[in-house]
Amino acid sequence: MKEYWRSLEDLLPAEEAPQEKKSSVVLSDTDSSKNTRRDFLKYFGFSIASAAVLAGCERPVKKAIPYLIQPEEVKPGTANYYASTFYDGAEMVPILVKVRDGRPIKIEGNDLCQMTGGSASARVQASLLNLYDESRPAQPTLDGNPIRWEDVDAQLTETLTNWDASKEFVIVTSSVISPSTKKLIADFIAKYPFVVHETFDAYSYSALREAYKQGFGEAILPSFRFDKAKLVVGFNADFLGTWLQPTVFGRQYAAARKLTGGQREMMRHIQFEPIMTLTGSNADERVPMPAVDEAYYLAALYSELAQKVGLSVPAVKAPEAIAKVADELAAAKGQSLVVSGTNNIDIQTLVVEINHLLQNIGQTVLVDQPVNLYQGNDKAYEALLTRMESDKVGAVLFWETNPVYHAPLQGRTEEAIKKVPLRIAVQSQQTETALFCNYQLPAPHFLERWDDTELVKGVYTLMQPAIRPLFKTRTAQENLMAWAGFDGTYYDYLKLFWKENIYTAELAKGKQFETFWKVSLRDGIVADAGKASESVSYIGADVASVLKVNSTSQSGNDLELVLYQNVPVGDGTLANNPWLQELPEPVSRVCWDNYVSVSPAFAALRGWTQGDVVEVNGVELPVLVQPGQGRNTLAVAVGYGRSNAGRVASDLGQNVYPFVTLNNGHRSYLVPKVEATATSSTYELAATQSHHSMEGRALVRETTIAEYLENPASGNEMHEKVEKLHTSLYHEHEYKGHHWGMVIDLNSCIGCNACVVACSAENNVPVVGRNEVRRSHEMHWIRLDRYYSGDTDNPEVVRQPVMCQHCDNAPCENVCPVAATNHSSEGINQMAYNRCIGTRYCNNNCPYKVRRFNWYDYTGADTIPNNRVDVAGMTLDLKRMVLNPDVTVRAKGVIEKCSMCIQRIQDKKLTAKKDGRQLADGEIKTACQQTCPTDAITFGDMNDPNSKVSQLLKDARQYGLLEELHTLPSVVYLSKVRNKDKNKTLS
Amino acid sequence: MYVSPVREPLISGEKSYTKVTEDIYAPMTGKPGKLWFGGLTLALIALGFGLFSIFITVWDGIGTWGLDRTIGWGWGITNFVWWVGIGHAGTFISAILLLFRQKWRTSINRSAEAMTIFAVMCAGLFPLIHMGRLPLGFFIFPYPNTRDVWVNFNSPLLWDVFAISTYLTVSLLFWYMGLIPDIGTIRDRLKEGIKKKIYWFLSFGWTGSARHWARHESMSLILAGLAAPLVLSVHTIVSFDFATSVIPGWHTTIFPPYFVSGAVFSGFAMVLTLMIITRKAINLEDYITKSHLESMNKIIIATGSIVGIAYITELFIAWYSGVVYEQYAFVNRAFGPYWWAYWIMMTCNVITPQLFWFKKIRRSFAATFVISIFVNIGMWFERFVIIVTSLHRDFLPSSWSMYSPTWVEVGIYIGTFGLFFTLFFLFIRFFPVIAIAEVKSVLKTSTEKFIKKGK
Amino acid sequence: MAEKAFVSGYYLDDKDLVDGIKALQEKNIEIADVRTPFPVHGLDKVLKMRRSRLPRAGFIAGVVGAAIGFGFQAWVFTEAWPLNFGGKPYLSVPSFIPVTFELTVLMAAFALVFGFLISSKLGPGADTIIFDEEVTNDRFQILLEVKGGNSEALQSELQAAGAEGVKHHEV
Amino acid sequence: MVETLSRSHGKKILNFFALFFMLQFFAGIATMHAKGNGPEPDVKVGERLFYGLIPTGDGSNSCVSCHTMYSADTMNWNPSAVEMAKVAAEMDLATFKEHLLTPSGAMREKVHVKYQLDDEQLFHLQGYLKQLADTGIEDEPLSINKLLIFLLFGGLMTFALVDLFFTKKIPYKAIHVLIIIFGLAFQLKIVAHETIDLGRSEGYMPDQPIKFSHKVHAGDNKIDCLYCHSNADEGKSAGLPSAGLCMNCHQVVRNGSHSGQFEIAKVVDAYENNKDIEWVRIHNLPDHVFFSHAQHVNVGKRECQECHGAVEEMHILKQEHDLSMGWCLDCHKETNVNFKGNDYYKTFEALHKDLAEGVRDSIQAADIGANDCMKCHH
Repeated sequence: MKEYWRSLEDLLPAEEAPQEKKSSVVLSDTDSSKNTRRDFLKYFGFSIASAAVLAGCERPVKKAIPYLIQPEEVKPGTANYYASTFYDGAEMVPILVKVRDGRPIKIEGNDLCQMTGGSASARVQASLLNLYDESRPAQPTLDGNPIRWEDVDAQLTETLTNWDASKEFVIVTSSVISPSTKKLIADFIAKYPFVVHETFDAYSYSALREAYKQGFGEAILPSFRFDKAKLVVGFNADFLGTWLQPTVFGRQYAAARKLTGGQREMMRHIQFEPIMTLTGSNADERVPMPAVDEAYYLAALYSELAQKVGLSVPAVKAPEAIAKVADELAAAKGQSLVVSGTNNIDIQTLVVEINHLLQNIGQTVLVDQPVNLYQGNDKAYEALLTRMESDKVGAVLFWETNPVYHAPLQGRTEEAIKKVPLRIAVQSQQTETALFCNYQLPAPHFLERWDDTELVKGVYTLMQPAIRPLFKTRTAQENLMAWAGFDGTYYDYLKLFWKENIYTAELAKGKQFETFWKVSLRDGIVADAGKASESVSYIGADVASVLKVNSTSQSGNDLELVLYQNVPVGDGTLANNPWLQELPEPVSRVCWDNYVSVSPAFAALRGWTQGDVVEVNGVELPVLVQPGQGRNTLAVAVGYGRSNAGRVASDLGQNVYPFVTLNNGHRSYLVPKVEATATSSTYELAATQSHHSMEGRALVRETTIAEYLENPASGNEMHEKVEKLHTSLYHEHEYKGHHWGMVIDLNSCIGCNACVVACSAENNVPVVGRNEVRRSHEMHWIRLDRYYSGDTDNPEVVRQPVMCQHCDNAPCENVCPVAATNHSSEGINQMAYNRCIGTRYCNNNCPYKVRRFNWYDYTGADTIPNNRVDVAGMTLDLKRMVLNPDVTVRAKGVIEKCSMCIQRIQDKKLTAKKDGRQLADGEIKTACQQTCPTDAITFGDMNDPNSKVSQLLKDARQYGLLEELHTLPSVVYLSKVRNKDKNKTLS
Repeated sequence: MYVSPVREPLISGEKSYTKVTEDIYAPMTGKPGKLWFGGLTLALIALGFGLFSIFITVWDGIGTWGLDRTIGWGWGITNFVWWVGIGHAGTFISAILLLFRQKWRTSINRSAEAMTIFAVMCAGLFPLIHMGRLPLGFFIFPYPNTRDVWVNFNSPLLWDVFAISTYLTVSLLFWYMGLIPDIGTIRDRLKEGIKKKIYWFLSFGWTGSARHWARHESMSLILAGLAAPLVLSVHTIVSFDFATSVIPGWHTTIFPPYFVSGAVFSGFAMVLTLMIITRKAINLEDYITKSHLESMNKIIIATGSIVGIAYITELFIAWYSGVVYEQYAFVNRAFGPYWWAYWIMMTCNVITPQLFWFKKIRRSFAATFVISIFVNIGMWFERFVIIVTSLHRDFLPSSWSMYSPTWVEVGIYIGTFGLFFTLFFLFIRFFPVIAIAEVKSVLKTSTEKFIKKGK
Repeated sequence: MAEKAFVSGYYLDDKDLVDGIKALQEKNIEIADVRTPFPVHGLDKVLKMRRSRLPRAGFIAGVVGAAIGFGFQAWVFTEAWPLNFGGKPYLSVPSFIPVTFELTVLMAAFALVFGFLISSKLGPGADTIIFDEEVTNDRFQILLEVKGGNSEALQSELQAAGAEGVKHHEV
Repeated sequence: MVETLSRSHGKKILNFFALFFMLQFFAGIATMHAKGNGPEPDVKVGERLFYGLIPTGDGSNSCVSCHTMYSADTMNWNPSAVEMAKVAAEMDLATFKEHLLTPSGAMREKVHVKYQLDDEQLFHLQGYLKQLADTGIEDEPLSINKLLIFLLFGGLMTFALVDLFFTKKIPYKAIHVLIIIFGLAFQLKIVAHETIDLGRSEGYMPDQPIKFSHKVHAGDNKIDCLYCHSNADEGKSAGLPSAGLCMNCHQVVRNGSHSGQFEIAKVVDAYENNKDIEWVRIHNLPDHVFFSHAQHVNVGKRECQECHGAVEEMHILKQEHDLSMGWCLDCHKETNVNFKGNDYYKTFEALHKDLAEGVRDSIQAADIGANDCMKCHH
């Protein structure tokens, strides 16, 4: 740590170096009047710096440097958790930040949040690594030259004071969900009336809001309740992966489909989509649909449903599947939900009207609880561009927004920006837009600053810093305050705002504000039921004209191109993140690149195979053959091809945002007609899975709901057979205390990959980079196997999280010559890294192939110099700050694998011992379990008959993976159930 | 001793004891030829390349090899098993054939044993360098330490450590004890000088005393008795590396006999390859004759047929077991992405040796030379097939992957050839290639014409 | 001053040698040593050599090796640190067999080889005396110790017993 | 091993020479530099004064006899030469004179009163001290005994071998054999010890920046260990007390019973001027070992002394045990668990049954998995 601070100081220009230079470890605060509660974080306490390695083999002298004044909350070596909020302009999730010795080392969901229940998506957790990103802007610059904050303030204050009122000063933000920031912007506008606030979302949902404006008079985004639905029909909406609030929806979705705890009913999910999304792969029935026909399909559906209720609407001839779905939907009135993810006003209007027809409004679509996300309006954005083009804008400030990358609109954005005389970028990460800006003002990472949010009316969360800013950064709010001449810090402003606007008598429950504030800060979340609902009423849109326009199929022989967000990278905002880039896309299982996915039939027609590079409207991309994709559909993920995002994101894939055009004023992520031609080159994609069939093996066992209700063990008949056959010469070992076990409900798992990032963060799993993944050297301790079955044009998909199964008869343990892996008295398959000599025999003999070998020095733990393989800067001192000090950083040449988060087990056991009580069931949560949005993973003591694990083990659906080998795995799966019936199939 | 009159002589030409001494001593005298120097240089270059590859492996990591998360062993262990297999011929010839009193072993046992030792040295290299943390390799020895940690005696790899090191030690002892009288012979042919001193030192002061001979014979016999099961145990234990595992294609009870016969098969082939060249190069045609060739080829037919039956048995058992994983593993071998390796193995190991049923072929040096090389290629592929094709597609299709070696792995393999031939070239230059005393002891009964010197 | 003196006579054939020995033995002449280029079968009987004790040494060493091998493994897994490997019992006897076997063979082999070297007083730098360098080539040599200056007599006896050449040696 | 030994010592020797030449060089520069600016102190004279080679007054001790150059293995309470030199280097000559000749503090008064130094001598002396403050002391002297012994045995064995096979001067082979066996055994022993010592540091007692005595604090003044190392009860590490905690007492206590004001002043200085105190860590475990004090102190109710030795009797803290893994395991095998006193252990029903039925009378830590690998190696 000591070295780290030094190197940072070296990075900064001399006059900006922290004044605490002399005291490198204990950073003292010289201005006590500005003390904040988080100030202790600057005390980098009890840092043990290893210094002065002596000659030869002699032991280095290690220094131990205590605090000068020890803050009372800090116990060396004990982690603190602080409640905060993740918000990157798209998803918002209340979080807990785990801080060890002053360093945030993990993000977990805040379990006080009703919507997420303590879960967090992969991106939310991975955003931690952006904090330690060496590419972050660290220094304010003016036209590329470093400048001091005081000068920035002086110059801009002067500019603002002497402003020509005929021109606008535009602030472009992403959707502001912070009430206090909103007020601050309003205050700023009050001070400088020529200031205009515009909202720009990286990925646009503006058609959705406009559809509600047409239908309900207000451009709202309603709350969706998948858990209240019995039938969900999705149209091109990846609501489990990327659409709106995937973490929340994933949780609702799984809750409605679980069959544990006595639940016998299961939501049915039908998905119409042109490409195979994560959501579609989870659907009970999935119908490939040409993207250009989505409006036609919905028009047909509307028409069918309208006719059923006796409305007279223009008839639209429905495809067979739509007619059947209409019947099902009609039968589930008020308990169904139709959603579409397409940013098209016709489509969204139809969806609103269909939900209205189905009486879902108020049931599964809560228009009275609008969500404040995605407030951007593409029409307003276009209007802004027009004003910029016509020289009406004198200055533009991009507040954590990147329109040059996200909405280039055929270069229009870029040209418009160039016409604005003064351009300012406030950014916590490098952006393409900043390249066009005069002032580039670095902003802190969200873990370094204060803020609040109001996602749904009356639900407030706080964002609080978990570390002192690593660089000389300042929040956008503080910039505005400085330029407007407001007193105090943004923290003061925020607190005052809360005192005046949020602190109410009901919420206070008799507490003083300070107490209320502290409690809110501790919990991170405050729900004010009094403010919860808003009333809007149905006014109805002009459906007839929409139906008329879309009454026929548009699909022909033309190739269409669908631009979509994939699960790891999303809209590309967090692209400069090694954890996310290394995360395999859940459907294709490819990482580190985007690609053009094509249907098997089309690939066969053109003679393309995976890795052939093709040119799609001038962009060269490798091909990935994707079963289940529409016949004439091509698809490419957005979020890649960043030209100015930092070291990791550069040179990854191609940027396809330039294909985005405005359609009816909304950004359209569909190109109806493209040309695709083969090139002579090939490109190897980094795929973590190359074989996609289960080969008829009983790995993922599944059944249908009807069969399940008849016989809970259906699909899992093999389990009983195998159990009967098991005999052993040896007695089983007795586990006298705990016997840890894990149950994974395959019916709940949606394959969102959040567990993979949680595991990587918790266990210091190395990032290996694209080339190493190509060589199948990826290191993830948990992986989500995905298998296709059936028709290649529309296969069924199953997936299975696989980590070390902690077999009681573990084949790996027998073969290690040096006893580096053996079984603990608590049933854990232990791996002593420091004993391992790296024969890889255990890995060979592992039937589950869950052991990972450190092929190279990925983490800088090796003693041999100059041999690191580190494409993502993970061995930099800065990024190493993310390492969990409770887990050994593995050296080159050793095997590693899932330890069932032994450090968490040990920690909770110690707590129980200190309290002199028995360990409670559910007290220990593994990292993967903790973050799982669907609660698919349960961990506990199999020796405790009352534990949840023991209860689940009685489920007839339970089986061990490859149980016929008699490895006695401690990880047990519950078979998957599909809500599918012979009488009900769509095709 | 009674010798069947129908047996043809093992040694051709008119030989006396002195002639034997002279013939075998001849290659060690004078300046070595260009061929020898050229061969040694080539071998040293190969060795150097191998050492460089090993350096790269240790410095940069096993990542320089073509292995991955699914395939933990590739060329490294393939080469290990192959070399160990080759290292079976020598001790098999000296020990088991000694026990069976096969006289034809006398002409070939010395060089075969030397070959055994060199091959085992090459083999022993691989388990070491395939470790991710070679500097900590000493962990595999059960030595007392302040950690109180011992080793895992359940691990076949640990058994390997004991088996290979015991085998190397015992083979070395056996070989050297056999060499002592012959070193004595060489020593006595040398004129006074440093060379003579060195050979004196190496000969352990051998005098040829009848008492010594008696003890020597008794020791050799018991050592042979010990070495015979040892030979069988070594490849049995190597086969345990695979047989005790759970991987389909490895988890097979017939592995021990199948591996041992495979080992003898490949070992004999290698001996033949080398001997056919050596006898020509250093004029030992009289001592290594067609009848030797035929005897060895007969063993090749026998062991080759055992191997062939084992292959077929494997297929049958896989089908008969009804286990999908087993069945798939064998279908995948024959028709999966590595089908070519399987069919190379089948052709070279099962079909080619059957040609030895023809007397003409089994008595032809040229044909034997070609076939012996085929057998060695085939046996290498057998190990490759067992290791790589079993691993690359095991239980979970999600983890299936493909393997191809990198230049580093190839380099190490070439390096072991360098090591092997460097040692072999040094051996033929400094030690008698044929067991002089043993040949003399059978000279009367096995020679075309025995002449007594002086009379 | 020589400490000892020997008379040697050589033959060119092992049969002649055996005959010669028999002839000498009939005359009760003590034969000090017989040296041959290769082991001559039947010589041990003719010379009435004691049966070698090497097999016994080898056997004992083998038994000791087996005991150490098995005992050590059992001690490590049950006493020193019992560890659970793959659900096997601590004392998993089948697993111990290979190492036990290898140690048995190793110890026995060592005992045999070193037994042989020690009992024959052979070894690196052993100071044995070579009377005739042709012994390792084609001569079968009989050595008679000269006790009390009767060298000439012994030489003639040897010649009488068919030796091709006779020589006197002093050490 | 021979190689490593010789290499590390070779390096040391090199370092020694490098340091020596650098010293000369800097001294040269200093001299040249000083020549331009009036009188410059004669460092040699200063050094002689310091070592008492030039009389400093009747019955006075040489400076170095109290302010030693090398660390001692028993506590020398006086400031070391370098520490003192650093203080002296900051002073002007008058202050230096006052400090030296008319000192405050009981101990100094008693000793320094005998000094009779004139201004010129003081000037030279301070000059020397300034130089000492700049350069510090060179590395501790080389210790090559073990290497010599090792090589000696190597030579002996080589001789024995040569004689055994070639020269044959010694008539009895047993002597050769004995020499070789003995030599080999001894060499092995040295190698083994050195190798084990690579990771162990039993008996480690480095100099600390402040002459803090655990005997004075924990022994004489009976301060509870947990008063300063309070985290031992709660967390993984025992924690070092912050300077602020020291000041709880040392706000008042400014005069040490042995060291006078000098050492305590360092704490006060650190506290008041925001300076780190860089203690040298004594008890080190490798990075792959996770040890929890709370488990042992709070739950296991172990006395600190069981692992750290009789700290309350140590002026200079010393690592008492080797902290090897074997040492941990052995203790786990022998240490009884407070099985009935802590409800956590109710989980171990089978063992409780054994206790109740008298099958066994106590449960040791190892019985409930204390020796599982992953208890310490996560």
